[in-house]
Amino acid sequence: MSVMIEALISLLLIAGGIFVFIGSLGMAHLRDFYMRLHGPTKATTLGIGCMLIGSMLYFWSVEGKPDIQEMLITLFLFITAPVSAHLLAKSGLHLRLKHADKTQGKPIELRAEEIGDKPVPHPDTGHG
Amino acid sequence: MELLYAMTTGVLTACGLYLMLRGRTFPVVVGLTLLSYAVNLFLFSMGGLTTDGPAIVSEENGYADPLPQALVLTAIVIGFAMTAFVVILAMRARSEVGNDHVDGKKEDRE
Amino acid sequence: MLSVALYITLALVVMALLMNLYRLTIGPSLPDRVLALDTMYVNSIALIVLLGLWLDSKTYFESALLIAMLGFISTVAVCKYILRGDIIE
Amino acid sequence: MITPRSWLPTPVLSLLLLLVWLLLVRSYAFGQFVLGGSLAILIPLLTHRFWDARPRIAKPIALLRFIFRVLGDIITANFEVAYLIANPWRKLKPHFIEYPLILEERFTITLLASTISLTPGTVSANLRMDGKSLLIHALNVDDEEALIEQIRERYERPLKEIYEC
Amino acid sequence: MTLLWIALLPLLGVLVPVLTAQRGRRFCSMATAVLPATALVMTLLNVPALLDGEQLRFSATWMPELALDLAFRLDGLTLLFNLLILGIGLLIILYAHYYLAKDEPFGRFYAFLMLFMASMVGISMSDNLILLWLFWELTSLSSFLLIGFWSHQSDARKGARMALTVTGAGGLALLAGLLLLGDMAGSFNMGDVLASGDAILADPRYPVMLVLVLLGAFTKSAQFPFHFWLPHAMAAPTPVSAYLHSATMVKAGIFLMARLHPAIAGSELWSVVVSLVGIVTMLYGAWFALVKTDLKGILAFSTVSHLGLITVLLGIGSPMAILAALFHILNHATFKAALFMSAGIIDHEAGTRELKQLGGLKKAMPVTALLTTLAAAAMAGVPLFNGFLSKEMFFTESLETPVLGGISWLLPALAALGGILSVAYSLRLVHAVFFKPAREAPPKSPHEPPHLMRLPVEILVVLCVVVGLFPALMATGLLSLASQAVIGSPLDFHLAIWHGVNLPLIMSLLAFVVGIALYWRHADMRRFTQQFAGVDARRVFERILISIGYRAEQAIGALEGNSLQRYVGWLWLAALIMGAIGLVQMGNLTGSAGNQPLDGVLILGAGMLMFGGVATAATHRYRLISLLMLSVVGLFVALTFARFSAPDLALTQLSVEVVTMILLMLALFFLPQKTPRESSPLRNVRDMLLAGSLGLVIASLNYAVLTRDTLSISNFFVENSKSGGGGYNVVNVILVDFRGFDTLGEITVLAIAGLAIFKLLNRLRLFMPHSDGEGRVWSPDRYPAVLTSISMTLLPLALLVSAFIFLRGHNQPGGGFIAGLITAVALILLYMARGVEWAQARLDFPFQPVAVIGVAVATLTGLGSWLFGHPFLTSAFGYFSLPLIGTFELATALLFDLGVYLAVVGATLMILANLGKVTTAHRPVTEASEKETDANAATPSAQEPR
Amino acid sequence: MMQHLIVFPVVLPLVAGILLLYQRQGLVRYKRAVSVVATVLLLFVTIALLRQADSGEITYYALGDWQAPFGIVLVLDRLSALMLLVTAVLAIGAVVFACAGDDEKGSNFHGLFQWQLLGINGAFLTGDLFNLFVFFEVLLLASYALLLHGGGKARIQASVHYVVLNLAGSSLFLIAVGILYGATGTLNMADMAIRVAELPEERDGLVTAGALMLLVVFGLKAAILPLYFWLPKAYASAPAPVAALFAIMTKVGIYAILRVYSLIFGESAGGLEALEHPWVWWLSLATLAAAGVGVMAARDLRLLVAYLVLVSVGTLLAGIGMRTPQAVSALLYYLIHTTLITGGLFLLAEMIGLQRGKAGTRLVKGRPMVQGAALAMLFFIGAIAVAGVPPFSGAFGKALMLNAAEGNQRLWLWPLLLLSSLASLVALSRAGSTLFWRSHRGNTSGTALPRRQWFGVVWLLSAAPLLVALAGPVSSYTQATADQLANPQVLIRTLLPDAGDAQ
Ligand code: NA
Ligand code: NA
Repeated sequence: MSVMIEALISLLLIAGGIFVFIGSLGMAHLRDFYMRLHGPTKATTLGIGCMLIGSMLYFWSVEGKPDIQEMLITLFLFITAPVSAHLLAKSGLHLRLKHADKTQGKPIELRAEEIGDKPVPHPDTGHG
Repeated sequence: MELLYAMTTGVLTACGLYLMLRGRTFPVVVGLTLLSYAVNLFLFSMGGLTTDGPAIVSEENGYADPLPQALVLTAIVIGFAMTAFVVILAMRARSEVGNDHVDGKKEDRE
Repeated sequence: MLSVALYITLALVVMALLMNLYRLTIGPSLPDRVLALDTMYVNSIALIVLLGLWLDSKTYFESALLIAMLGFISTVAVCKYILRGDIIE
Repeated sequence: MITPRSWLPTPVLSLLLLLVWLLLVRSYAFGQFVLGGSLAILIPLLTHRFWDARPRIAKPIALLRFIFRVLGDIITANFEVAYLIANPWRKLKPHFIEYPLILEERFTITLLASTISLTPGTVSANLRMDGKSLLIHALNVDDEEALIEQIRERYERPLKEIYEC
Repeated sequence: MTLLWIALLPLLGVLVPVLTAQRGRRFCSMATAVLPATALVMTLLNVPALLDGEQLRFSATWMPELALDLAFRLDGLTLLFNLLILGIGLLIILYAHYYLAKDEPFGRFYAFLMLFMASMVGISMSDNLILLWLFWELTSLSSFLLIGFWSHQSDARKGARMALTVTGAGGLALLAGLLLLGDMAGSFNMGDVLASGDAILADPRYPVMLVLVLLGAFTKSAQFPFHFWLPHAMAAPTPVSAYLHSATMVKAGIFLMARLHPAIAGSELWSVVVSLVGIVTMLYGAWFALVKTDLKGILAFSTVSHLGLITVLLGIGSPMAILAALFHILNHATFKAALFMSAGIIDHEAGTRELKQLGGLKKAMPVTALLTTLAAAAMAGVPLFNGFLSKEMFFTESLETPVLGGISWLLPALAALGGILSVAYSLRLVHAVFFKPAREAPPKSPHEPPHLMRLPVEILVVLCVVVGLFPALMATGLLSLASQAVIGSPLDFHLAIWHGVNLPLIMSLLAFVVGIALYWRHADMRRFTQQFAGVDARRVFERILISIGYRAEQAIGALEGNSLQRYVGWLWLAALIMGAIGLVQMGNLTGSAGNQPLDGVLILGAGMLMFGGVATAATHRYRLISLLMLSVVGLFVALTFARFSAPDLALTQLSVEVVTMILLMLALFFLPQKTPRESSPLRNVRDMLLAGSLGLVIASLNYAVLTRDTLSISNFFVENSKSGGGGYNVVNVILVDFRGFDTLGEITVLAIAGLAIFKLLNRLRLFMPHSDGEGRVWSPDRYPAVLTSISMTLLPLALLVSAFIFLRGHNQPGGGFIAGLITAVALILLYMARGVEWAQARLDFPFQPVAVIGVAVATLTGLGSWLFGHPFLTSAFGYFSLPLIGTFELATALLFDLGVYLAVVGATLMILANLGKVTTAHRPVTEASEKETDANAATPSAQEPR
Repeated sequence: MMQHLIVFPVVLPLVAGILLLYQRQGLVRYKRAVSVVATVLLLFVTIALLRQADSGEITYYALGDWQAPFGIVLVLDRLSALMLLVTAVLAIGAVVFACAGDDEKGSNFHGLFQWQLLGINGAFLTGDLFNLFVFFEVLLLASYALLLHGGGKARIQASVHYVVLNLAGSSLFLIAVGILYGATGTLNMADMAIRVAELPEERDGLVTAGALMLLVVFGLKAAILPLYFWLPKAYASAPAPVAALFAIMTKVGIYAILRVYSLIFGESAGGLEALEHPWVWWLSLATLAAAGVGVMAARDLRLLVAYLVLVSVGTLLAGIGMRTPQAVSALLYYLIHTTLITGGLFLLAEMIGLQRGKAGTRLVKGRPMVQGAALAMLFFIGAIAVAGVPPFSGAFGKALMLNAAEGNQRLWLWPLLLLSSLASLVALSRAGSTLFWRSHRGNTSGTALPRRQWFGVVWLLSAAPLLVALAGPVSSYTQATADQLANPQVLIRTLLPDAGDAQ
């Protein structure tokens, strides 16, 4: 394996690691749920993508034949990540999670009075 | 490493056992699932821990003991079937009895 | 060089996982925890990939693929649960 | 009469499946082509009943162009987001944005929503049930209108062009 | 062989009344009598041989393991008893023919009676201890049936149960005693046992054995303090009382003591216990006979008393005492049976047995009066009747035998007292019924019974008189044979009415005088007894039983407690103790194998797992959160498998984990979202301690195994995987080939789970919450559009991946199971994204056949090897070449794996889709019975779960 | 075909189950026919197997042609043949009884029934410890399903306890098997016996832990004292034919104890010999005591029969606890008797309950029965047999058990066994007199019971006299079985001819 390729792989790996880390960091320390959503959706996905490409290059160069299997996982992630983010955001809105005060724009989802239906007492509150 | 592994199975087992001693069906089911995870880990390790040797013939490294792996696979499947059954049994019991106490009673006696 | 990169990457991924765990534990809201779990799934793909590189083996590729697929489905299920209660309706 | 319509209802999908198969098996032996090919024909036959009428791709070239643009955006978006997250001194200006859609097909809307989620500082948070607008959460926005316009021009119109004409 | 027939004929006789009952009572009675009569004749035909000193034995092996032979003997004792049993039995049949009311099920009655007769004959003839016990218990059972014959009467039921309980308990003791006895004698053959008396007496276990055997004998023969059942057995029809409870069954205990006399009687313990019990019984019974006012009650207690008398004689144990005992057995049987039958006649004709309502019957029934008086005279021991003779012998023996050491004078005194009482009650019986005017009128106007009904009484009374007059002629032969059988050697004796004036005669006279006087002052005596609150034995007995039942209920309730938590606790405790024992036995927990080094990722994984586990437990009250934590554990278990070279396991664990999550969430929707805080802190601590300790034990065992070298057989699998199983993936080859049988069982389990869950879902009524745990109504967006679109895109991809995983399984990680789960999960995603109706319309085939076909494919693959002469599940594989495609492998294992795949898909969909379906709000039928559902299934619009 | 006979008891119900389960709907008559024919065939097969085993030769069947200890083998010796036959006989009674209508009270009865048989037969045949686990699971899951057949609150509630406890037991089973595998490196029981004999002493602790934990599992299935609590309610609430079939379920646990500890922890195991013995012995006695109390406490006929099952469990385990061939022989005789009779009694209880209308099987005054006389006779026979009173099989079994006890064992066993017999006698006489004698006066109502139900009961209860009539041959078979078990070397040498010298 040439040094160049090795360096490239190393770079991809470390870059991937950093993105993964930042994605999770964002999830860990941002102020509200909607902001936390951004990190994993984008940074983590790309980070994994980088690592997968690094791995692909590695095995390509070790085995000497093109092997782009890892692209499949990347493809998968790129298809699914936004959908899960979307559903999570939807869940957050459904639960009317508070957003940071500085957030601009008031979506109707978070305006309780406009939903219009009254909460129904849950059967399980009394247990049994 | 062996010590850490053993500690892990021990802790997981203990948590599963504890949950199975709860008085409501759902924690019991969760406990059962947790316990079966722990048991699978336990059974898996009975052939020793091999870091680099999946039991695929033609890879040069030493092989992990494939037999416990096969056993665990069977155990996982059976455990899944059992969990599925017991979960739905819990639902059924609740719908018949009206609460989810494992003994079908509302008040706790102790 | 590659092994150093591996170590660094592993360390980063481990830290990422710890942060996922942190968010999973403290929440505060349910979607937060689900998000943390989902991210944990994705991050563990990284672990698998790195393990493959470490052992110089592609045996674990399918595990990574499955994590990607199944992690998504379980997130969908939990979201559906939060939104609708009945996940298959 | 057996027509290509009946045994190959979705040629693009079949081609894609064959490709994925070859990716999976990591072998380009003829046997794998045969096997992958049969699966690529069989699976759409088995699953086409699960497919809603799907918009046809009117301009494949435009699609490719779109894909590359999005890929590029993803990368820049990530650097941007990474910077936003990692830099503790940066003040974020999060924003909920109502995005009125001009796309009509559900599938293309999904593509758009996904694209929005993957690209700079935005996550599509809720597709309204009427399918007419999309709620977007943005991490750091100065000008709401500009963002809407950017999404419209960069992603929505091309998608409309590719699929719906 | 004749012996066998004698024993078996009465047993066959049980069938006769059953078969002939339809043909009328007369026919039935006559037919029933045939077999016992034959047996009686056959017994008598053997007498000459017996007199010649022949050993009459029959033996056939029955159950060598129990030393049980079908062995019968006929000796003097047996002869005596057979004559009693069969002879009186025949009279009883005759009597019963008239006694039973028209509409009563006589066939059943005769059958029970014959059963009893057969078991009694069996006791008398058994030449094997176990065989004897078998017949012994049979008498208890038949007695139970006969006492309870009038089952509509509470008295009868309770009396029957009490008799069964007491005699049954005695029978159990007897079994133990006989087993010990046989053990001590080294044989269960009666002859051997009787011959090993010395060895038995010398055995340290002798006292235990004796007590056990005597318990059997005493309960059966109604000896104090086990006498109480007998009076209550009088609830039986009178033929039964006459036959069982005076003439024969109650003599079984006496018989046993006589039979085993040579083997077990030679000790002081025997003499003291038996004679003391006998004397107490004699007096106790006599006293109560005197104060009872029920005719049968009087007779019952007098029976108790006479049985006591015989027991005393056996306790004394001298040859002459035994002779006296045997003689009294005979005499008592004749006069008491006669008296019972008379009592029955009186009851039958007058409609009551109560002395208060009876009186002056002499006029209405003169013959019966005469017969009864004669029989009562025999009972009282009036000279010239048979009872006198044996009672004289009893007095003689009581004087001559120093059984009780220093207080030996007590025995004759008590014997005399017994005599006094028996005179008194006999007199009372006759006088009160026939001679004294009645105080109240009886319910029916009495008259003489049909002649044939009286015939048995007449015969017996004649016997009493004839034996009393000509004892030497009538009884010597029989008694010498019988006593020889008991004592072992011929006994020289002479039966005569007159022995001159001696002490026994004086005792007899004294008994008469005082006895008559006692009856004279009867009223005072009654007053005296009435001071003591009467104890009704039956009520006490019932109360004891009820209280035992109640206590038992409480005890079992306290033990079991209907608490799953407790049951599981016991299970864990048991496992803890067992595991700990192993650990304690282990010298050194750490074995010789080396410890592998740790690294950061391992620590992280272990930490995640432990944290996840603890968090799952800690958050269990918040169920969804607990589930998320469980999911972490599941994920990291999969990663652990991957880390330790088990890719197949990692894949399986991942897919199972997701399906489990979905399942748990489906269920959680219908369960409370939170667990109430209801366990006390103490309980929580206790549970934690228990769980923690067992966890520690498991961890220690795990560590102990991990630090020891493995000795596994697995090398074989690795070496033969390719050559023998045709696959590179050893785990998969084990699953589908080496241990394919396990896998077959495993998919069967999966299919059963699907079927079982279907059963659970049938007619399941669920409450659909309109809002979540916090009271928020559900989001109106059932099927988010984004999800809908993506699910369609993922399906073909998932199927492709699943095909890939399936096909490569034999050589690389994968296989049918994982592939099946992937398929199922992809389909479930459709259900989640599009809803049941939509998905069901497109997956329009039932899932059960899929699962079952899966099992079928695997089974057929296994069966296929039979065609080639190989055992079930033998695999075959081969390499084939096709132009252009090249060489490829085909293996039956793949077919087997296909079965696995189908079973998994079918079962998983059966589980998840059915559940989803059942829980869907707008499904049209909620409580449709399954039959309806099944009926609807033919129509395309059927809504049944699959 | 003859060489495949050993696998038939597994394959036959498996195939029958497949045929029956392929469609949930379908002709009732067809399903009944398939199920009954399969069960009758099973009976013939097991008779043939019994005759084969009675030659004294141990035969085995290597599945997939993989020899022990690597592959799974089915082992046919006298014990397994006997257990198979008892199962088949019991199954015929239960299945015919079910054909009277119980099978239609829910879905898939016959298929599940067959697969339950599959699990039971497999457990009796297998020579592999893990495969034993698998078959345990098959029979357990099938039993869960069958227990729920027909539904109802009581059944569900009893099921929750039964299922959760058994699932916990399954986890312990895996742990125990794991430990034994970790310590010995094998799963084949015969191989394990060899290895245990040769194992260095430092592994004794591990083997002990594994073996004793396994005992807990088997004890749970067999229903030994602190682990039996699931049994009474589960058995009492199960549908009659299922309860009847369950009569063999506790025996599976007893069989497993007998098999595993006689084979692996026999004489050759050195310091580990008979390590289960004190536990089994003392707990069996405690079980006997508790069961006796339960018998006295039961206020319902089904519950009473369930506790009688428990009495038999105590008795059988005591037989194992005595650990002599004579005791084993006695317990096997008793096992045949108790399985068939208690099975029959469960069926009979159902019939009685049907005729008593609202009173059901509760021991209270009820209406008189239309077919009271015949039912009473059957009850009488069954009760006598089960209480151990002559002239039926129970008496013989009990006498054998008592006789087999030696020395100090008698001191404990005799009083307990005799007292529990007495308790049974008292309870059964109370039950019988309440059910048949103490009825309300007045007209009988209700309809006659179907013939198939009569057949089922008579079929099973006829074991009571038959076992007496054939006491000689039966007990000589059980004696030979016990001797075979006492000499595991023969089995080991048959399965592992190469390793035979290792001893
Ligand atoms: Na994501
Ligand atoms: Na649903």
